[in-house]
Amino acid sequence: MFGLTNECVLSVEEEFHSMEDYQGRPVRWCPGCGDNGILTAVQRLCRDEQLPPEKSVFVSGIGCAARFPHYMNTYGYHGLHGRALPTAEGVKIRRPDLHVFVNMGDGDCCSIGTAHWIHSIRRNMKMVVMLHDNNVYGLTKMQASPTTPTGQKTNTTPFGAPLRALNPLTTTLGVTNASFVAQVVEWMPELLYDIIRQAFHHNGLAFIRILQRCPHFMPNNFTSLLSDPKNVLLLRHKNGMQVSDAMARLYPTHEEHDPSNLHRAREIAEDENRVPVGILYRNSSIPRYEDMHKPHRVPTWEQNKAALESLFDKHGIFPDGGGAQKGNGNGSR
Amino acid sequence: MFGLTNECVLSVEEEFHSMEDYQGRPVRWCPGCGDNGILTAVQRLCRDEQLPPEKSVFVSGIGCAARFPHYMNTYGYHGLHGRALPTAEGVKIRRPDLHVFVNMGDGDCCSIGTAHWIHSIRRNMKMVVMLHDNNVYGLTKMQASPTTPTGQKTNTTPFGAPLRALNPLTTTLGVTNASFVAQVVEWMPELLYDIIRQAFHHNGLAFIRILQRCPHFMPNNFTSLLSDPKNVLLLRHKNGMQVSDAMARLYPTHEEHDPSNLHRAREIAEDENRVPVGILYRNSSIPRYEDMHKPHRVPTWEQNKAALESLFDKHGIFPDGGGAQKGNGNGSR
Amino acid sequence: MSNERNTIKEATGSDPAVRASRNGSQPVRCSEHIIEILSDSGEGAQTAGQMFGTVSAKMGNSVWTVEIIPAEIEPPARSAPGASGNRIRIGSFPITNAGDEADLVVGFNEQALMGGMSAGKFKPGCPILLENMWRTHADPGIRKAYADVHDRFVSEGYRVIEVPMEEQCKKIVENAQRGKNMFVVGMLCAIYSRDREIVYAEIKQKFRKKGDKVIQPNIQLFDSGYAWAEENLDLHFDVPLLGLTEPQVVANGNTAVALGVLAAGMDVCAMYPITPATSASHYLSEIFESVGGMVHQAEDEIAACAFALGASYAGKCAVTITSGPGMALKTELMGLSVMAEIPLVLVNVQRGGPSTGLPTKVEQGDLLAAIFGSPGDAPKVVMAPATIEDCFYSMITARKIAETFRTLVIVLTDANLATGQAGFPRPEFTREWLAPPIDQSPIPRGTKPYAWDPQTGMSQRFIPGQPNGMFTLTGLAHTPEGRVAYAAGVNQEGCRSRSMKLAAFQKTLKTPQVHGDPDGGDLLIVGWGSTKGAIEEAVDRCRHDGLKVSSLHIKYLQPMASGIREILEKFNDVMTVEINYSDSLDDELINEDNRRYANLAWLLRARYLVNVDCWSNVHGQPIKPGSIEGMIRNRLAVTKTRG
Amino acid sequence: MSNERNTIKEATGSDPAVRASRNGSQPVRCSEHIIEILSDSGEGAQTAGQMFGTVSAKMGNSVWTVEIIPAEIEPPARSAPGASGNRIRIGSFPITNAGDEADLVVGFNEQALMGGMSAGKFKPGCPILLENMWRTHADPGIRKAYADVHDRFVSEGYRVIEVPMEEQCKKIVENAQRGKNMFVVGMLCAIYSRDREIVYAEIKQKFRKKGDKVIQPNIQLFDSGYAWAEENLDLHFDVPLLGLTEPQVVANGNTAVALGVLAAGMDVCAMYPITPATSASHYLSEIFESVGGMVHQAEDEIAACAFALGASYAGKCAVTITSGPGMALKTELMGLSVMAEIPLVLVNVQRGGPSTGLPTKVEQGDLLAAIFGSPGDAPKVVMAPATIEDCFYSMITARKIAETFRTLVIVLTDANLATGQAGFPRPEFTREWLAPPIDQSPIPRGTKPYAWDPQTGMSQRFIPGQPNGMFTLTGLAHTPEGRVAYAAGVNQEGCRSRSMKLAAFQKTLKTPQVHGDPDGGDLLIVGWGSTKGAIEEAVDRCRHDGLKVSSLHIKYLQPMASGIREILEKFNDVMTVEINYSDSLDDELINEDNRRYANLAWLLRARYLVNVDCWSNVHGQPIKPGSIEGMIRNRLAVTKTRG
Ligand SMILES: Cc1ncc(C[n+]2csc(CCOP(=O)(O)OP(=O)(O)O)c2C)c(N)n1
Ligand SMILES: Cc1ncc(C[n+]2csc(CCOP(=O)(O)OP(=O)(O)O)c2C)c(N)n1
Ligand code: SF4
Ligand code: SF4
Ligand SMILES: [Mg+2]
Ligand SMILES: [Mg+2]
Repeated sequence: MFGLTNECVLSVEEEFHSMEDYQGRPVRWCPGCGDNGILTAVQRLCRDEQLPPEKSVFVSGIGCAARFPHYMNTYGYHGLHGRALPTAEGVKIRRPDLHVFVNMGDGDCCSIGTAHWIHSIRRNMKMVVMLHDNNVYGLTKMQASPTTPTGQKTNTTPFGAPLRALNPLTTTLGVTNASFVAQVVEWMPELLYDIIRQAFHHNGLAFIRILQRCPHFMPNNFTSLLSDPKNVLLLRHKNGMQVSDAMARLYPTHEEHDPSNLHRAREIAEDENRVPVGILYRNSSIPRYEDMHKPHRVPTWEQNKAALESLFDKHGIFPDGGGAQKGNGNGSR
Repeated sequence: MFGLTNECVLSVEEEFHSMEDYQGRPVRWCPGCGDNGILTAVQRLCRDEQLPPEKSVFVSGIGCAARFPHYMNTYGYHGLHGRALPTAEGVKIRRPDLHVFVNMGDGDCCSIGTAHWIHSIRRNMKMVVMLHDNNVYGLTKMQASPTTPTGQKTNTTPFGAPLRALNPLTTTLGVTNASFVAQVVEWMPELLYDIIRQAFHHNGLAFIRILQRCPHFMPNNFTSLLSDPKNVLLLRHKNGMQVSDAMARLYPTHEEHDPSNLHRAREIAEDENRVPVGILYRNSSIPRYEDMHKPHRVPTWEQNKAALESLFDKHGIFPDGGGAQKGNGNGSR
Repeated sequence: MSNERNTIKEATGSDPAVRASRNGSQPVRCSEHIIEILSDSGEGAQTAGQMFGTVSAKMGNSVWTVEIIPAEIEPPARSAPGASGNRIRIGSFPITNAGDEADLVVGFNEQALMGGMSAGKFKPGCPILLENMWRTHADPGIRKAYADVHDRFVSEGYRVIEVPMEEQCKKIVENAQRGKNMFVVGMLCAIYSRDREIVYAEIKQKFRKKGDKVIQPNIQLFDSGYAWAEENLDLHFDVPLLGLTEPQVVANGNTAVALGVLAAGMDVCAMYPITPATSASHYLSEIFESVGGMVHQAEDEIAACAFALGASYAGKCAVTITSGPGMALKTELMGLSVMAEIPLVLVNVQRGGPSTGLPTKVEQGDLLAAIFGSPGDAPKVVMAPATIEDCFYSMITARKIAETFRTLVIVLTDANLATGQAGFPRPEFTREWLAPPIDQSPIPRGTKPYAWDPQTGMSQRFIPGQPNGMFTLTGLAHTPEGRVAYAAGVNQEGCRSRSMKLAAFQKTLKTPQVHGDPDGGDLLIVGWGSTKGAIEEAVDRCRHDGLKVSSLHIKYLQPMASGIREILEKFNDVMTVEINYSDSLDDELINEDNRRYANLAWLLRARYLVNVDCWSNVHGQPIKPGSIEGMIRNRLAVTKTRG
Repeated sequence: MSNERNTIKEATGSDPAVRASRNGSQPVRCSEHIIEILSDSGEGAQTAGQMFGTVSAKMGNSVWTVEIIPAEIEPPARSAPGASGNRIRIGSFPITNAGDEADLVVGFNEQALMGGMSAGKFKPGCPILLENMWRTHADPGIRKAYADVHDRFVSEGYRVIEVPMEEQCKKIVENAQRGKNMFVVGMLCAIYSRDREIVYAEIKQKFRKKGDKVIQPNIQLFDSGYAWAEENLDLHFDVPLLGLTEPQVVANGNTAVALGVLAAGMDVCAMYPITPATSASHYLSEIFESVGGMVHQAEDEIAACAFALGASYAGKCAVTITSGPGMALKTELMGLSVMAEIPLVLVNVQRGGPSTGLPTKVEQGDLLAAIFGSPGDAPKVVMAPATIEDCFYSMITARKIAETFRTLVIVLTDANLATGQAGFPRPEFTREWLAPPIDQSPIPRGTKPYAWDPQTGMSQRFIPGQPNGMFTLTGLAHTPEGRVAYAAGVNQEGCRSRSMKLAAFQKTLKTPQVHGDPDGGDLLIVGWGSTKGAIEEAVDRCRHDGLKVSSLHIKYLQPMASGIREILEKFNDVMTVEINYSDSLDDELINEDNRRYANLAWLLRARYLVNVDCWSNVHGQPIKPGSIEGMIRNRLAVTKTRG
């Protein structure tokens, strides 16, 4: 595809891949860490979609969440803090045959990575972007992150985080070309899986904010959500998240929300009383940056030579006193 | 104020300041450059508010717009490309007595400066932030900026800018703690002045996107606006921009918009058919970062000593075999 | 000092542990002892170590403690990588580093000892006090694992002493796991005959907020540990007290930096979290507001640096604290600080590199990046504290230099200083430490914002709020009036002036003292930063045996004091010892034409044209005095045989 | 070559211009001539210069042209800073640089000449062809200004020839301002007796899109300029043709870089605009898609570098092009490229620093930052093209090195190369230039992603899509299996392997050739980058007068080829000539203990322990061969008298 067939045909994996086939290094997250659930959901997706491990790339920055690629038995790029998205764009730009996933913590994405976050949303390249939002800096041992709740005591805010938490949903929804914005919590595996699955099938950048527990540093975070299901707002729609009746009973607060309605999506995202779970916005018609730069052809050696010779002609002068005009079309010499 | 009186009383400028008193180095923008109009409006503000030149600081990054401080006869900080906002925060954090202004181009603010743009909005420190948006990189001679219109040919997009232009209004309005968001065009001096004036009196970060002509590189930019006033949407409200009847006649398309209505503000910002001019959103009740970190007191030498001694006590051990508990309160020794 | 130390050594003769076992409870004198306490994280080995260290310090031993922190946040229980604890080195001479192999090891489980074991951190044959509950554990796998490791230790000649910690503690508290650490403190205090009163006081102090219901059981646990050791152990060591003659402050390097920031009278610390620098900012966040200061956590390191520069431009003293990757991001702004002459103190707590490298481990790999990192000519001051005490005072000096010379001062500490804890004489606070109040007086008309002194390049900076001082600061080439100008000459004058400031500052530097023989000798070891203690201890040991080796420690790396050339030339052989990478000539491909030298060696060679060799590694560990000692002995033996 | 050149010089005797005036139209032979054409921007002096240069090149002169660009975008008319135009140096020997003072000056207004005048860019007494419309201008202020400057030129001994350009052009076109440049080309072609046919062809080619209605008037303007000069000027210069023996490509350094990127078969250029690098990306944006490549303008330099690394990791060849401040921002990612062994080519078109510095001017101030900039040990290859032709081939070599050694290659060009234009032999395209197609074949089971060769440190990289190659790349210390590990030894092995790659590459480098006398002499000038032409020209001139001076130009700065030490040792005196800052020993505060050396001098001193001196400045101007020549003559005179 996209003239890269010569690369794609090379991969001829026929055998069936089980969940285990996608398991990488032994997991080293704390017991009870929400990242574990996200890992399982993703491995399930890989299995269900039978993704060739060698065609799947997980890109991350630095943080607990960013260790994700090590735990997958695929290609992984555990890069620098904050730089996962531009890296993933580079991976994808000429390799449409690769399935690209990005895993970032809230510091990785919403603090040091902010500029890349905003601009990758705008470029809308096909990839699944997972924001593991535990409202804290985990790996560096509990400093405030942009999404840390006001008043939360951390090592850099011993008297409580002064600012209102940054809302990644309203921010993302404010960015031009946002094409898939969803929120889900890691402790509802069924919904988590459905969102990730739909994100995978979206043909653009799918941004998922996943509320993730960090029992080690934030044992009391999300308790209101966990204790009182009413605080969760399930977004249901035939074009949105699929909710089983069981789930629906468990979480009584629902809204029938059409993911194509951007304005309503922003209102829902703004509401601080109830935490929306589901697909807030989806628009499949937004063009993708990689398509805008699709190579017209993968040139043969001869075509390369011809192109270069004609450029040499343009800049060329010749012994016979002739100049470019003479040179024209003399690419052969 | 904020315990900094010792600094403030020192400034005793009594004489009246004329416009000329605020003029710095000879202006070097191209003839017809929209930056000139912005400069005039700001100098008028300084005159009308009689800002002490030595108490006013203009911070910028790099670009044509960023030369602004040189043309003011105040303190200026012509820093690095993209870094104006965190610099301005640093200037303001312990100097509430200083009037801080920030001038940035669209590349300065919306490209390399994106992370700082988003986070300074959230910190909401009192300053006037002017985005000189000419939809192009001027100083570096015409490359695409995030706000460059789709299809616009530039030196980095010889076949036309592929992406939809980033909308700085929806983006800013999506950020938590946005407290003042306005848009105005540099060629309507009356409105430009009113917006800057209201921004100056806002007690938080006032973000103004100023559509600015770049005749040198973008001669045909904004022509639809200039040729057809109907494409301008004037936002009027008793709490919003003040529009004279003359203006109102000139620009027939109006909307009565209450700046406290965030959702409507986002809808207006999203609308791509008409260019809103006015205050989209204002909320004076959002706390400011500098207040959260207000020093309880500017300590005397003795208080400094006492604080340090008691810390030494906490970490101290003493010849008599005594430890911290003994040391306590022995700050005097 | 070194002599006293060594005479004692002779007195005690062969390995103390072994002798102890011979003469029963008759205590063995030794000039120093190193204890390692290892457990799963959360079992309180850290607290036990801290308390034993403090008690020893208060009694008058010189003490150095190092935290042993697992790389993971919650590593699996009973695993090698999960080992968490403390190393405590106590001595009767000033202890300046973590020392060599441990003389006594305490393990809450056998697995926690595996790492140290394979890394050769325990002295051969040394006693190991090992919790024995695992021998009878319900899980047969665990029983077997314990037995295997136990037997391996024994077969390797270690003196494994099984201790019923769990069993003993259960007699006093429900959850023995939480109490073991006090029991261990008890045992250690018996073994090293510590003053129980001091321990009681410590316990009361530590749990004062929790009250008696917590204090009492802890005292009981301590006593039972003490009693058990008295009855069952024939280990008694006597590490003579150095005696505590003056009040001390006990802190690690990051705490010392934070205290220094306060003492320097700074106003703003702008940072972004990064290991191993962050704990300095943590502590600062707690204490800074008490003196009107503030810690700003920015969105990234670039913003942190820009924020600090903005505050400094506005007349406030600012510091930004980070580590290697963070400094890399500040590279461009470091150039602005120098170019626009905005005072700034940047602390880089060095960790293992390159790139993300070894975040929690020590390295001295950022020296050349600090000096040469910014494109164009950006002369700045680079200094490196060598001790924890130095970390404190360096902040005060750095601020003064930054403001006097209107420039950037980079202070390079490292993970070794950051995590090591020791006492130093309690500083005597003086007014001069603090920054002068911000100047808001009018600028005399006609004064220029960059009135570079033709000789020293120095000039007075204008601070917003000062009448008549209005000017626009810029990173572009500018005239003394602060005006952007491209004319030939302008940039040359600016660059020259900024460089002259460094020369002027260099004139104020004192030649560093040779440790050993200032008149020269066979070998000079040159070092910088946290390796000072280990290097000098190694040199002392060798000199005691008559070897003609000395050492030189350089605190100001850029610029360097005068007189160093003369010192280097006095020695037949000069080399640096550093914790960073250098090629070895033993490598087949490496020769004088392509060898890449250690950071400081590179600087010394370029400046003094002396053939400076280097011995360095990037294991991420502090270099042991013993390793340096061994290296010196080999080298001098070889040169001897050679010459 | 130099001889021929100088014999000619002797033949022509005293100043050509003066002689010309004597012998009327009898042409004066000279081996080279430098013409400067200056106008307000928009008046087309640039086009005129380009065309005259091209015509001269096509006739067989060796040509070097330099654009003169105002710092402002639309500077005020008739102003010194507004001067815009071209410098054309034509010669009958290979021209490698912009040369010394101008021999002939053309001014569209008198103000445009002020800058060059005060900077001493015009040869004393040289002819100045000056538009005279201002003498009779409506505005008395302008009339006066013109008269004043005119008289000043005359009084300073210049031969000012007033030319009625406006008047003459008006006869042909409405808007004379748009036509003057062709009139000027006409005059110059008469003065240097160029082949009119070639000019006609050029004009037709240039305006072919616009058609006859534009072509004709331009030809008329040209003819009238030619005729006017024939009738009114007694200036005739004959710069003998070197003869064009082979096809050439005429380009500036940035264009050459862009062409090189194509020739290297790269796929992706990720960049963020920055002067003076951007024009390379501009040109690439136009031509890259024709071969399936793409230019990515990122949100900032960090993203550009990350994007390039991502593409390279995915098997695509990537380059990122920037200048000093941009490279500063890439510092952290440069470390990752080295640590994770992701091939990357980074081009830094150096400009004046530090900080924003002199954005449009030349400097060679980023060498040490390129080599030492990243914290920790990040061994990378640093190379610097010395000519425009080099700019082209360096991209091909750089890609090969980056991929063969899995590392970062930094190519340092500068504003001097970027804006200078000259011809070089048309390259013969070969298959080897291109990158091999991306490898998607299965990895043999058991192969490790970092199977470091124990000797060379080299290993084969795995590319996503390769079955069995799955691994996670990381910037943390890792084992050959690519696994994160903190155990002692692991980081040492990784650092060593990466360093060995540099040593292995170093073995492949050829010792650079001495220009002059390989057996030694009184003085060796060592240089790097764009100064080559000027240095060698200066050396030639001095050698022609019997001075024992030679020069050495180093292309690979890190690592450096073997054999250089031996060369340095052959000379009594060694110094570098560089365009960057160094302290001067003439400064009162400066001595051997604190002197800060130029970049290359620093490297040579450290590696070879040779007392390498340096002569450098940061005026932002290319160093003139004449200035170097003068410096050499003084230095050797002094040493002579000394010795
Ligand atoms: C340039 C740089 N700055 C700072 C760090 C230190 N650091 C590592 S992870 C991290 C943030 C972790 O928080 P988050 O991104 O939320 O991930 P989490 O650990 O919570 O999953 C920081 C500040 C770094 N590695 N590199
Ligand atoms: C780190 C860095 N990168 C790039 C540049 C080059 N640069 C200077 S200004 C600019 C953008 C100018 O565009 P904009 O911000 O829109 O300002 P304008 O000139 O249009 O007013 C760029 C890319 C720089 N000076 N520093
Ligand atoms: S610290 Fe928190 S986020 Fe990190 S692994 Fe542990 S629980 Fe998970
Ligand atoms: S280039 Fe455009 S923005 Fe810059 S000064 Fe000229 S008109 Fe203004
Ligand atoms: Mg987090
Ligand atoms: Mg712009």
